[in-house]
Amino acid sequence: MDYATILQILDSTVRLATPLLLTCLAGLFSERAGVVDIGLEGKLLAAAFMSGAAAAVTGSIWLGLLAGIAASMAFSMLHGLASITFKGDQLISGVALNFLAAGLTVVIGQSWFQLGGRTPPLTGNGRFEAWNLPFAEKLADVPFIGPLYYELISGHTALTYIAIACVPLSWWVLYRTRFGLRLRAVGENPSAVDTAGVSVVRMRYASLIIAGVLCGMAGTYLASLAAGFVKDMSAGRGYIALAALIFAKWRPWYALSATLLFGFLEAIGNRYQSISLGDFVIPVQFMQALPYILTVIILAGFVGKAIPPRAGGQPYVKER
Amino acid sequence: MQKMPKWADAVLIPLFSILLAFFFSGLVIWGIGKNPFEAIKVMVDGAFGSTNGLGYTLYYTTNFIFTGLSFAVASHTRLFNIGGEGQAMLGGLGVALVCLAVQWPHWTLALPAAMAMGALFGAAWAFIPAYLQAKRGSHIVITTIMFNFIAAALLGYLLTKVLKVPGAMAAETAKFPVGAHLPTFHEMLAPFGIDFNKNAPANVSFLVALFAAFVFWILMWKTRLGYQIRAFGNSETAAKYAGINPSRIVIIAMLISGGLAGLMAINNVMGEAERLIDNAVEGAGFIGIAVALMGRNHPVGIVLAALLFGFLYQGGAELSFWESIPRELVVVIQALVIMFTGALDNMVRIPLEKMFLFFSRKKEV
Amino acid sequence: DPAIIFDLGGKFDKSFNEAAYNGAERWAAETGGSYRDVELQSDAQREQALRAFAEKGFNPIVMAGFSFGSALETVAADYPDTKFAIIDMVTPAPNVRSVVFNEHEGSFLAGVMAAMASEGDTVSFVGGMDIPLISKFACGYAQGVKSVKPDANVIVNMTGTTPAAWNDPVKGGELTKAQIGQGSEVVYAAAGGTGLGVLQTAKDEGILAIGVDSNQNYLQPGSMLTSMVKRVDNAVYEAFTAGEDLEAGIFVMGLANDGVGVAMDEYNADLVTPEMLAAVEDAKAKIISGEIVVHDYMSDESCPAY
Amino acid sequence: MSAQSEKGRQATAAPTASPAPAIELRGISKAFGPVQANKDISITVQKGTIHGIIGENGAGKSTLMSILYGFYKADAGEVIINGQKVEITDSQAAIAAGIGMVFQHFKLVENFTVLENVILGAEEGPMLRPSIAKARGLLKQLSDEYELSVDPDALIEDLSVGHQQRVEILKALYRQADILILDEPTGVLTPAEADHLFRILQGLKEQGKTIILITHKLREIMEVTDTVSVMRRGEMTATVKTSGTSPEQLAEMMVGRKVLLEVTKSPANPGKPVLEVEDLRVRDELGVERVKGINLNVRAGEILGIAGVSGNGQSELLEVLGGYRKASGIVRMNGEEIDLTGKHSDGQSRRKRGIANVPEDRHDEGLILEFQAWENMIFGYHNAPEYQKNRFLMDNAAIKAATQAKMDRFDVRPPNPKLEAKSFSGGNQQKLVLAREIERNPDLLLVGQPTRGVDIGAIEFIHQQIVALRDQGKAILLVSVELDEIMSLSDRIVVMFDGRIMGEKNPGETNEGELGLMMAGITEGDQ
Ligand SMILES: Nc1ncnc2c1ncn2[C@@H]1O[C@H](COP(=O)(O)OP(=O)(O)OP(=O)(O)O)[C@@H](O)[C@H]1O
Ligand SMILES: Nc1ncnc2c1ncn2[C@@H]1O[C@H](COP(=O)(O)OP(=O)(O)OP(=O)(O)O)[C@@H](O)[C@H]1O
Ligand SMILES: [Mg+2]
Ligand SMILES: [Mg+2]
Repeated sequence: MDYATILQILDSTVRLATPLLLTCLAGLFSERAGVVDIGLEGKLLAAAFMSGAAAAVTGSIWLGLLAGIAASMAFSMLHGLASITFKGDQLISGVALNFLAAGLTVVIGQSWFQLGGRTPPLTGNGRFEAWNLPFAEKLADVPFIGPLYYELISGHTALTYIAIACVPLSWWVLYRTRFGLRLRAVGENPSAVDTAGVSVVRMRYASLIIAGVLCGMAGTYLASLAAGFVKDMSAGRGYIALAALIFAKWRPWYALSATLLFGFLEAIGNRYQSISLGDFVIPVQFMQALPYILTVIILAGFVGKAIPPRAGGQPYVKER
Repeated sequence: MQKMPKWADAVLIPLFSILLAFFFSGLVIWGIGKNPFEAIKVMVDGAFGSTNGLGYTLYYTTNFIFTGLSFAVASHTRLFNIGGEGQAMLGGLGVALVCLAVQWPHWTLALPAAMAMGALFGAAWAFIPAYLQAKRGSHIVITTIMFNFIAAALLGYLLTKVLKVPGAMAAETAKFPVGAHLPTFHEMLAPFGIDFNKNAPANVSFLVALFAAFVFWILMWKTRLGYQIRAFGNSETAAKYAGINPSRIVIIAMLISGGLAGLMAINNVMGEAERLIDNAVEGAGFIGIAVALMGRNHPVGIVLAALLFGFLYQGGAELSFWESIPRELVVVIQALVIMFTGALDNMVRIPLEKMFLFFSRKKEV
Repeated sequence: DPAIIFDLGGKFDKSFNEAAYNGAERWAAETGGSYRDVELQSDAQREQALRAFAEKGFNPIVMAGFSFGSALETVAADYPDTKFAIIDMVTPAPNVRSVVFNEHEGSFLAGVMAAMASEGDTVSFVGGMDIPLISKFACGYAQGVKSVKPDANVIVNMTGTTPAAWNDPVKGGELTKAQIGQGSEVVYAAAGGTGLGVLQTAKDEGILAIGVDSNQNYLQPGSMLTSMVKRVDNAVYEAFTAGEDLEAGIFVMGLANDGVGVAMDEYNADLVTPEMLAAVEDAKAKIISGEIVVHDYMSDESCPAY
Repeated sequence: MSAQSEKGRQATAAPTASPAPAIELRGISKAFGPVQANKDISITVQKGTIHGIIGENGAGKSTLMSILYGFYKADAGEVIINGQKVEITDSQAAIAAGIGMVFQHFKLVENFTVLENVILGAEEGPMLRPSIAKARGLLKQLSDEYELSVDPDALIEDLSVGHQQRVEILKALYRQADILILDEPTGVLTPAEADHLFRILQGLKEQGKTIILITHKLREIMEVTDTVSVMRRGEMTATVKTSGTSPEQLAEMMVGRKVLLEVTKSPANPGKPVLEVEDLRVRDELGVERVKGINLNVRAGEILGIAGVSGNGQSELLEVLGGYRKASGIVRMNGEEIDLTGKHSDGQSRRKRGIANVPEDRHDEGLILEFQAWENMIFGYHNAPEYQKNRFLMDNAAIKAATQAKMDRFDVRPPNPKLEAKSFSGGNQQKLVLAREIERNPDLLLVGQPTRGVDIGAIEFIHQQIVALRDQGKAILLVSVELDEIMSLSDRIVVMFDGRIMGEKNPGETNEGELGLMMAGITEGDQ
């Protein structure tokens, strides 16, 4: 494997990890506030659809981004209505949202565009452009560092950089601000927050709003990358993000590593689909399952017990 | 003292919730320019109007009972087994292997063997996540998600490279021998002079599913094992105090859960397709989650919820056959049903409770 | 009235099912007739839909997709007076027309074009779900490439092993990028919705792409070398036109009867050189004459070209 | 109007006519669905006093206080603070009105530090760092002033309950509370900690703060309060001056009948040793040695009381004997050595050897709160042959019948086997556990904190049952942080400190002072 190949694989890793990272952070905020969110997949899909639709119609991916965030937010609020306001089961609500997104995106898309649930393809400003960081071109020829900078670090879309910036930002919000303190507290012991005079409901909704924004970005990223929406295009990334979240033990920096790891494994699987060892050819299916197999192995061997936020999954019922 | 009579809790709330879900589904149908009343009629008619439709409804119901029960067992142990899909796939493999390996003389012999193999394979697929959860604390939610993906890859490989009929297009095994054919409702009911549509796929597995639900009930509420499972699920510390071995319970419960998911294969693989096809589970594993949650992990609830989803599946199919409504609309309706009956039930419960309280106060006065 | 049943991909998949849909629409537009169609969501519904349509007197009933094979076997016997047509599958029955395509032949031509359009000797293929049918495309393509450049390297990637593999354009794009990283200059996508991501990425990264089933040239003008069209639309159109008099039997749609081919239109006119055209015509003629035998992957599930 | 409330009125109205009372509640009512938790309650508390509230489990004390703190919303009634009517819509409003509350179950975030818990909801600004810095200073000042020393950077989960409670008090003080409500604050405290708490409360009172104290312990009421209110079944039955009443009188007002406050028991008649423990050592999950080689024995027909501040190894000792913790050393039951580490070291094997176990924590260990009473009645004994119908099925009918009988015998109220455990009051939950364990007729009964959070009516009953079991010739190992309980129940007392046994005393020949010193790790030699 030469240097260029390694860079390409890493480059692919970053692209594949970006939506996972944003989704994972979305899950991080809501679960840290005690709202378990298996509806990430649905939000991702809804956001991809609305951003694709809006970008196709307006020709601007930034407007698409707004629409994607709005869609994901709407789903978040529905989740909040069910699991916060009406103290319903968060898991059921999440499952329902996933189904809802899978169905609604196609039904609405078909009725709007008559393309079988697809949106028209996005072109020009309808997609994010790759950002070339300063001096990228000039430095490209510098040995070792140059390609690294040019290929790997530079040349991604705005959302990739935003996603990466979200990691320290999330960390800072969670651990360095009043809001973060209350948010974490609400996921650990909501009655402590309540008796301290802070509204649990408001904190939880706030966390879902943040999750909505992040998922909205992730969905828009997918739509932009694929230049349009195709039904079911989230393709299980919401679940993988959830896995990454547990992997990351609900911490922002770990989330970055976890999603990069998943991205990397997928990139490897894409690049090396069948490897022949003499007469024996490792089947494609094995290479494609490799990320999942490795995840299990890593979980079994290296990651200790992941302790979720204690109040996660339970609605806060005061009059117990 | 109760806030509300039990029957109201069990009957009125689901009823109103479903009505609400249907109301919003109607809005969506109306929104895409179709007539919701017509749609409902088509669905009900299609699902229950003929023995053909009923046969399909019950066929889907059977799948969902198995996966619903599967999820419920794990759920009572406070394990979120999201891996029903993969376990059911492996169950299919087990059933296919046993059906193809032996030239079965009669289904009465084939069915028990298939049940055993299906359950065994499903349980085996659940074992690794269970073991890792019990002994290494690896989160079962991730491991079972991963095992779904791995199962799909494994079956993809086996069906395209190993078990496929050479020269055939489709990634599927050969057809099972006639002796492995399970009696359909048509064949079962004909001796009683009842004419059930002979093409509907509902088969004897439905009875197995009902029996499984009954056994589930016995297991959970009448046996020591069920008692221990529920105790552990409610409080791990208390279970330790009582001398209940946590690892043992986790593993046993997951084996039962995987086994039940694997059992589903007698319906879709052996009963319907009579061969193992790619993606034979078709998301029934995930629907099982919704079914169990909606059925409140109780067998009666699960059977009823499975029937509701069977109805939605079959009624929805009719909708797309005859009304040119996109098939995804059914998914929307399913979503709304899950949402309203499963997650937003308090929206109905709170006003109802107030009402009952109001009337009971009034009576006192 | 005739009826058509689409496979699980749905009628707007931009490739196979959509081609079938276009055929039906063409028939409806030209004759003013009406037809009934349905998209399935479950395997158990194949037989159900067939019976439902047969029961209600639709005739002929066309099925787009090989997966209907086993269902049709039982249903066809129960409705001897109804005519059926199945695409991509051979079902022997007196009232069934089986239409199969020589995708390997069309793909061979696509391979020839890819080889000629590339400067180096690496081209690639992105398949959807890993099933034998898709390998048939890939194998024909690889043979075409090698007929021009014997030492060429044909990278063959599959998107996945579940039906989700048909709807993952993001992954399609990544696979394409990985192939480009390995030097691919032309990518052939036979991957349903995933293929859209492949074509898009090819365009973004400045390489050429080949579409599949329908003529997809218009999707990314300027970077679409061609599309390997499979005239499913014609098959459906003909079946609908024949109506209740549909002739049963096996109909092989190959290069000879223009059942498959490579699309030439205004969107790829700039990319197709006269030499390329000549080579394609030459290969086509030789295949028709039997001088070139394109190996069919499905015949023995192996491919001599890779 | 009843004579009692007439008396209450005089008591509160009499003293000084000077400033407005700190708290005045008028006509507070609250229903939880069909349960009327508070019925038209009025109460007045003067500034700078300590006001006690007593009442049986479920009388409505916590509910009333939660309303005052804005945690629940009253259905009717008004709240007047310092002469001003205030609308207490939520806890924020209560805090603004100068009210602080220490709940029975602490409201702390376990994996946060003390400092973070204290500032939660009362941060200075949107950024945490300046808030923390400022709070650190203030916290130090407060803890010096009120003798409430805690390490501000310690995690809550690492603190003893006593320290956790200090954090709760600091939280209230940090929010400048003038009125402090404490709900059963001593339920989980050691006597030393409780004494410390009361000193703090006295100090707060001297600073002019008003304190409401809910407790089941009449001694505490007599010692620290100025006035006391009695609640019964959601109603306020009396408010009296503490100096003008007696424990017996209060108990009678509470329960509605005469209560024996002293345990009456005949001298023990000990037989052969049932339990013998030699050089027992226990390490916790982190590898820290919690029990450091103890030797003791319990004989048939006697109650061995283990006194000690909680956290000195008693819990671990009970867990080892109960079979759910591993240990090294030798333990003999009826002369036979039992397995401490291997396959037969679990709750089931212990029960088979005749060891019954009333755990310290009835919510987390002794009961499955979601289970019905009858299901709880076989918890731990679910394998017993008499509960099985055949190899596969349990005999639920028989279990229910047995449960009914046990509930009747132990006067569990309401005596309904189909009620979920969580809907019984604390005292009745405890009776359920005791009924289950005692009725197994064990050779050895382990009892941890049998009357924690239980009202005096139930305490009396529970004590009688334990003594009755002893009189049947059974061995009993009692662990309690209540010195009163240890003194009045035990036939012999050993004191544990830091994982070791400090010494053994005869209850007739010792006193609380001496035991208290031993519990603090000071032996006779040191004195
Ligand atoms: N959140 C709640 N929901 C329903 N009922 C409740 C709730 N809290 C208390 N109750 C009921 O209100 C009544 C009063 O309860 P409360 O907690 O005020 O009693 P208490 O006097 O504090 O008892 P204890 O001495 O056990 O602490 C009880 O009968 C109880 O069943
Ligand atoms: N949801 C509820 N429904 C009915 N009664 C309840 C409910 N929650 C609590 N209670 C009752 O409220 C009363 C007071 O409960 P509280 O929380 O003070 O605990 P407790 O019963 O005193 O137990 P402990 O003292 O061991 O904590 C008890 O009678 C309890 O059973
Ligand atoms: Mg209380
Ligand atoms: Mg209490």
